[in-house]
Amino acid sequence: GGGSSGGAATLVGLVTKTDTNPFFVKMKEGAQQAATSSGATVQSFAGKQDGDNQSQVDAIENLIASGAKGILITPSDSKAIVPSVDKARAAGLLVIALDTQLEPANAADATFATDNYKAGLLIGQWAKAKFAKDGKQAKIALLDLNPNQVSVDVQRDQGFLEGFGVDVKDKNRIGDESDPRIVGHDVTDGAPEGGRTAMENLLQKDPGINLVYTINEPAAAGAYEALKAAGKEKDVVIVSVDGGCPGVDNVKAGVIGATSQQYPLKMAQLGVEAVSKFAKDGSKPQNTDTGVTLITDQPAEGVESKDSAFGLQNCWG
Amino acid sequence: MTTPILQATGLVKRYGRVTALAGSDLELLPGEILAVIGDNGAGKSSLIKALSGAVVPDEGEVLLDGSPVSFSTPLDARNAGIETVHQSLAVSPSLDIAANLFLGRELRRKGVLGSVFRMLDRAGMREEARRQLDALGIMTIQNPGQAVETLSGGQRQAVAVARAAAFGSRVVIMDEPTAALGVRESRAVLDLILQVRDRGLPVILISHNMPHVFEVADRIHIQRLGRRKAVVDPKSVSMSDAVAIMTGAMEPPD
Amino acid sequence: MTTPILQATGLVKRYGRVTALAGSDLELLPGEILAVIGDNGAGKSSLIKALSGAVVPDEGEVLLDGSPVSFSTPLDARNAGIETVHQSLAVSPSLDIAANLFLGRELRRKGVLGSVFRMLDRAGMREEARRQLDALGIMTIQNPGQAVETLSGGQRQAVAVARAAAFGSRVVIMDEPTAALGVRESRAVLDLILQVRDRGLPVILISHNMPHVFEVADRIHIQRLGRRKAVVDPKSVSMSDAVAIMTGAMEPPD
Amino acid sequence: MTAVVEQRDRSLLTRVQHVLHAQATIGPAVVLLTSVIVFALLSERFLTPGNISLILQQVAVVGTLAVGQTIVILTAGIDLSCGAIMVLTSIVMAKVASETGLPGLPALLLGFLVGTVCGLLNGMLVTRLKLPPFIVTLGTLNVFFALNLWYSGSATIRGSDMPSLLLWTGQTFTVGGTRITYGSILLVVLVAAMAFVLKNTAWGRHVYSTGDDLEASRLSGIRTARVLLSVYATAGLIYAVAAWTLIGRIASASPQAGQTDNLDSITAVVIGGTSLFGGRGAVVGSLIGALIVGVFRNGLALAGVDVLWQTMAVGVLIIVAVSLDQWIRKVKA
Amino acid sequence: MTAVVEQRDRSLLTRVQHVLHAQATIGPAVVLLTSVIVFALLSERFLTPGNISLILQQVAVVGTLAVGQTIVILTAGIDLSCGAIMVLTSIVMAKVASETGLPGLPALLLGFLVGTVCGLLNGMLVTRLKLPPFIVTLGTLNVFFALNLWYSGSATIRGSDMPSLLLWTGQTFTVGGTRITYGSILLVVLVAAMAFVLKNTAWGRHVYSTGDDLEASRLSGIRTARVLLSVYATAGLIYAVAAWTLIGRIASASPQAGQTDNLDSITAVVIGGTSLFGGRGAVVGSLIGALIVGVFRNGLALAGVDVLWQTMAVGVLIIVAVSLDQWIRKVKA
Ligand SMILES: Nc1ncnc2c1ncn2[C@@H]1O[C@H](COP(=O)(O)OP(=O)(O)OP(=O)(O)O)[C@@H](O)[C@H]1O
Ligand SMILES: Nc1ncnc2c1ncn2[C@@H]1O[C@H](COP(=O)(O)OP(=O)(O)OP(=O)(O)O)[C@@H](O)[C@H]1O
Ligand SMILES: OC[C@H]1O[C@](O)(CO)[C@@H](O)[C@@H]1O
Ligand SMILES: [Mg+2]
Ligand SMILES: [Mg+2]
Repeated sequence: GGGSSGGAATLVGLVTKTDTNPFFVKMKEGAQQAATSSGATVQSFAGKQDGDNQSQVDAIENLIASGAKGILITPSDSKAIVPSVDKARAAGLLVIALDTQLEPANAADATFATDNYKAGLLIGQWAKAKFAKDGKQAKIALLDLNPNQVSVDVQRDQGFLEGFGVDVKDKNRIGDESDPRIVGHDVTDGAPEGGRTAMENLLQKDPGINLVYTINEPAAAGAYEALKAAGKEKDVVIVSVDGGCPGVDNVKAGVIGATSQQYPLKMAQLGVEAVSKFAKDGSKPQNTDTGVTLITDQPAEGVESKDSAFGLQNCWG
Repeated sequence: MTTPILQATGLVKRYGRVTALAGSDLELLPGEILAVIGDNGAGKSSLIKALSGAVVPDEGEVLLDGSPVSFSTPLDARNAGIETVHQSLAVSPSLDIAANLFLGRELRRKGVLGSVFRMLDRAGMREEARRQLDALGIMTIQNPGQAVETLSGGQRQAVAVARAAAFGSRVVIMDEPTAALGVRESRAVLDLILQVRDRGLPVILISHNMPHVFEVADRIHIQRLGRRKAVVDPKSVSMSDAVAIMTGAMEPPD
Repeated sequence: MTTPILQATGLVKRYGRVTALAGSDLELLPGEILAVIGDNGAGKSSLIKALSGAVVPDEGEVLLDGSPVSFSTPLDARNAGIETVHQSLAVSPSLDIAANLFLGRELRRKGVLGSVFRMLDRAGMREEARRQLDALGIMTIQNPGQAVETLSGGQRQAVAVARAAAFGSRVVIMDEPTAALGVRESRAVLDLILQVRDRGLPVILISHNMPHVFEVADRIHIQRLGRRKAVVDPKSVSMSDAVAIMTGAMEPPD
Repeated sequence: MTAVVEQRDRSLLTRVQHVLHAQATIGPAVVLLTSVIVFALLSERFLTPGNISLILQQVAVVGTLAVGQTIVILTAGIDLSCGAIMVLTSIVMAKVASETGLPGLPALLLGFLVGTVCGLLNGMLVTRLKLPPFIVTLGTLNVFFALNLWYSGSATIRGSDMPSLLLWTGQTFTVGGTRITYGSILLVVLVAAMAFVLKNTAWGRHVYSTGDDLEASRLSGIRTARVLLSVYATAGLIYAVAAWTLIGRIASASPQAGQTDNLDSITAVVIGGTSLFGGRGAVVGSLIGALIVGVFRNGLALAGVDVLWQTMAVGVLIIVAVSLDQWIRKVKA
Repeated sequence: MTAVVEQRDRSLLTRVQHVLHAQATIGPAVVLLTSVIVFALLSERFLTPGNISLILQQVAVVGTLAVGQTIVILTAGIDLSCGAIMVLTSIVMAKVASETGLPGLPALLLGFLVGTVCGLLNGMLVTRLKLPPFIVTLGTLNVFFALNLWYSGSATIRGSDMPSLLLWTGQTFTVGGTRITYGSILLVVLVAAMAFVLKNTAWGRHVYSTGDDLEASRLSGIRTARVLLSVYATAGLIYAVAAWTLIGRIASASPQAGQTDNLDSITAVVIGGTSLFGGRGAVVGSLIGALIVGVFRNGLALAGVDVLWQTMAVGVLIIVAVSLDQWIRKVKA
């Protein structure tokens, strides 16, 4: 880092949910790369765990104090962070939400993210087609993020269910469905440990589970271990979101049925470039959908997808 | 016969399977020094704990000036004018001497500072502490603002004794106040006990030191196996007889 | 003159601003009971702590059988055959009596169980403890498997004393071993001290109890203000003179 | 009692130690001052009024919690549930106001009540069941956190749905061009008031004495159970004040907040020189302790140091600051 | 010493209390048994071999940590850094093996070494600086966590990149149709070995005695500093074993794992009847304590109870279990 001398390099702040999810590690890399080419400096911060809002608040303030020109943030609590974002914008900083929308979305100057609803929808549609083809009755477990109803969590979960043809009732709320095919929801903190325990708990509730939705690939990896320990890994279809290299490997190995690939590097690169541009001429960027691709080796009728070979070429981390 | 100022009848106190007091009586007459002697574990401390509210007896009655009282906390006993020096000195090491002397009965400032802001009268307490310590002549403490933890064991003992002597208005109880003290320091405490008695205040003194007991006691209560075995007159019973009764080697004269 | 078995010269020990030992000497002759007396805070405990490795003196020298030793832990002193009963009883309340007796020198099982698995010989230690306690005749403890925390203060004292007496091979040191004890229990400890001496082991006894000191001591070391003020013979000096020297009221005879 | 042999110290180090010893909170104060100077040299942005005000804002929540934590620790207790009480009360204040339309003041007072009751529960478990405070609060931490999730339905409540009084602590006023939040002021006032009470009232003395030696205090006629109850209840009330500051700070009430604040508040107290064994310490020290951590985090961030090294620095800081403090205290008066 | 007046107890309750008192870990065992019976009645799926094996798997990591935590707490210490040591060592094992291609065994041993060194560092700070263990480990917790972030580059290492030995603890074998992980077996073996050592060796006795009264033990000729050092180092080694179990459990090494495991391991120890004041307790109790928590979480989940209420239940459990245990202990032999 640096950015102590006024005027030289443009200081860009990157505030991620955690320090440890490969997805955010990749973001940091992307930001760093873009910074080197556009002559900016990146300073990054992270919460202590997914859901840690306070550390992000402190990070924003410290960045304002450091004289940053803009902040790229993946909000841990998409609602609670808004007032701090307002503060940053009022201080003249450009704030771009990466990966996860703020609530309301227009609280940020722009959002560079996956269309998370679509990411969910794709895996839902794929699963629906697969189960229809196999003629199986689904018993669904949903491994969500945390109890906080964060935008990314709600969008993916509800997208998946709608894709699968479940009546989601309130589209802004996880868990208010009454479809008998749903065995239950549990939270994972988007991490392997949480994924495993949540999977174990839901399996206890109903050992007949055969379709598992996971908020992200770290959670999916944990869920898979639980299934394996229970000897059920062969009978269950896992779908996920992320498309990181390990995840795509898992698709290839048949561990994950399908995953919606995201592009974190792109989010961060675009973010840094946008801040650099803003620092030069004051122009503000537009919202950007960084794209999502369904990766599976078992393509389904009517759902556009690419295979794991494509996935591996485009994966991160 | 004069009514005892403090009287206990049939006190019972059990700790789990151990019965520390098995129906113990006690009588303290006005203006006397009553020594309590007995083997280790005879229930001496348990007895005076029951009298001073430190423990609540399982059975039995305590009478103060002839009327039944029931102390559920040490504060109750203290409010009734009974001051106690416990075997395990009850002082607060990190507080200073004056604070310890006034612990639980702090003086407040005059006026609104005291009544509204509840401010302590630190200067007043120090001065008063200084006065008390001087009056008792028990030791030459340089500075009542000194923390008790910086005092030697003997000096701490002295603070505890001074507190009891200064505030006792009905009864002063001392549980082995000289056990850890040197010859000179023990002497000072014995003198203090006599001084307190001379002020008209009765004293209960627990001690294993027979010469001390026989020197100052007006009567000797002999505790054995959780009961009062006998009360003897030090002028008419010899030291060795008292010890023999205490250890069960001899039956008390009747 | 015989070489002292244990000797200290010019010991200095400071605690922050306080000088507990200001150049203290000590000499313990073979087979004798040396009493150490002095006011509270005179530095008696500090002196024997320096001799037993409990504290490391800032200056001065300790000689065992004429050769200099330097104990940096209590274990060093113990390994040299010096056993100590400290004023603050060094027992482990949650362990049983046998475990306390053998603390730090546990017996191991015979064979591989002991050498490879390092298993304790619990039965052996209990039996040995039973034997030691019986031999000392100091008390009738029902069961060496009883936790020390269930014993009365006096009984704990006895365990500590028994340990020192049982394991001391060169010197036994006792810091106020009877302070908390009743008449009978004190008697037993005094008898034990004499018994240890009769086994040929020299004893250092710290006590505030002058009758006890004059009864058992062969020589009396008088400590004052962190220094050895005098060593007197209890047969030729009176109790009151010893106290006078101790308190500074009288200069020692030379 | 033999007079004690005094002696003049020769070494400079020992002399420094003595000077420092005279004033209890001087150890932490020295650490704070040193770190401020170092960071000021590292970055010219550090000592600007804006940044100072920022640090004050950032420590406001943990600092306020630390005031309550201090009195608990002074009684030889510890409160692992402080963060959970704070979050629960913040949710109660915010949700009651936003859903039932209760005006700000009663909502605030209700929150204060809830905090006090939570603290009282801790105190009752400590005094009645005679359980170690660590265990009691380890238990109630889970209970309060679960209540919070249940009552909030896990949903964040936005500032825009609340009466403005609840957000007042986040409002700023300007002094000499520097914006200061009312929350920071609240903290300073609270510290001053608590320091006054601890030092100048019988209650304060009894808090110290109870922590110093519970049984001795009881035998001296102090109603120790009552002292402990009042301490835990007061701490609960203070955590509710922290909840108010928290709402103002993030302009919302989030059921997920405050999860690391338990250890953070203990860290502040400990760096501030209060002994975990009770009976020794001062609330001003805890404020300084919170400021030290805040200064480090902020200063390192300004110097462009990664969060990772900030975490490391806090760890080292705890050990160094407490060692230093212990070294200073080693001199017996 | 006056003989003590004994008396026969009349009340049934007191008699029950006495029977329970005879065996130290019987309090926790009763709680465990009761909860197992209740949950078995609530759900017929609870007592199936598969579910029992699952509970064992779920408690394996925290249970292993609790073994190390127990010996630390027996010395009147506490270890807040256990989770951080575990994560750091898991990263070291996994990263060294996946990046340098070091085979499984040396990688594992290297991890054990790192864990031991971390523990040793704690022990040295506790014995040399004479700081309270709470403060030391509060500090090192941050240090180890930062080291972990730094060394891992914050990246998760996947199981497929590791030698299979590191994943062995997650492998299962089948006994009578039930799958059991080697990690669970490792835990049981570890508990048995530690229980043996604590009970039957001089070292074990010195651990108890040091925790009971440090100064008394030192004066009795125990090298207390050495005992403490060995305890913290052994605990560090055990946390490294927990790291192995953790890798097997999540089939990866994640730098963000184990963040709540500090308090969870303390919870297990405390529910298991070991006193936070040191000197009293047993490692078998801690295993039972971990199982109690596991049984509750699993049983409530089976009964379809929300996580929220599971959290609440754990809170209540801590307080009830420890109270019960204290009530049983109140009878003096
Ligand atoms: N808090 C307690 N818990 C359990 N047992 C106790 C407790 N207090 C006293 N006892 C037991 O009660 C009996 C009487 O004890 P007490 O302290 O009254 O004796 P004492 O006559 O004062 O002895 P000493 O001369 O040693 O002070 C002893 O057996 C003692 O162990
Ligand atoms: N650990 C310590 N820290 C500070 N001061 C100490 C310490 N130990 C002893 N002192 C001081 O050193 C001096 C000598 O103490 P010491 O215990 O040796 O006296 P003593 O002769 O054994 O007294 P007593 O008869 O009361 O046992 C006293 O002023 C005491 O307060
Ligand atoms: O925990 C949820 C987070 O995890 C990710 O899927 C990356 O693994 C992010 O896109 C999302 O914000
Ligand atoms: Mg007694
Ligand atoms: Mg002494």
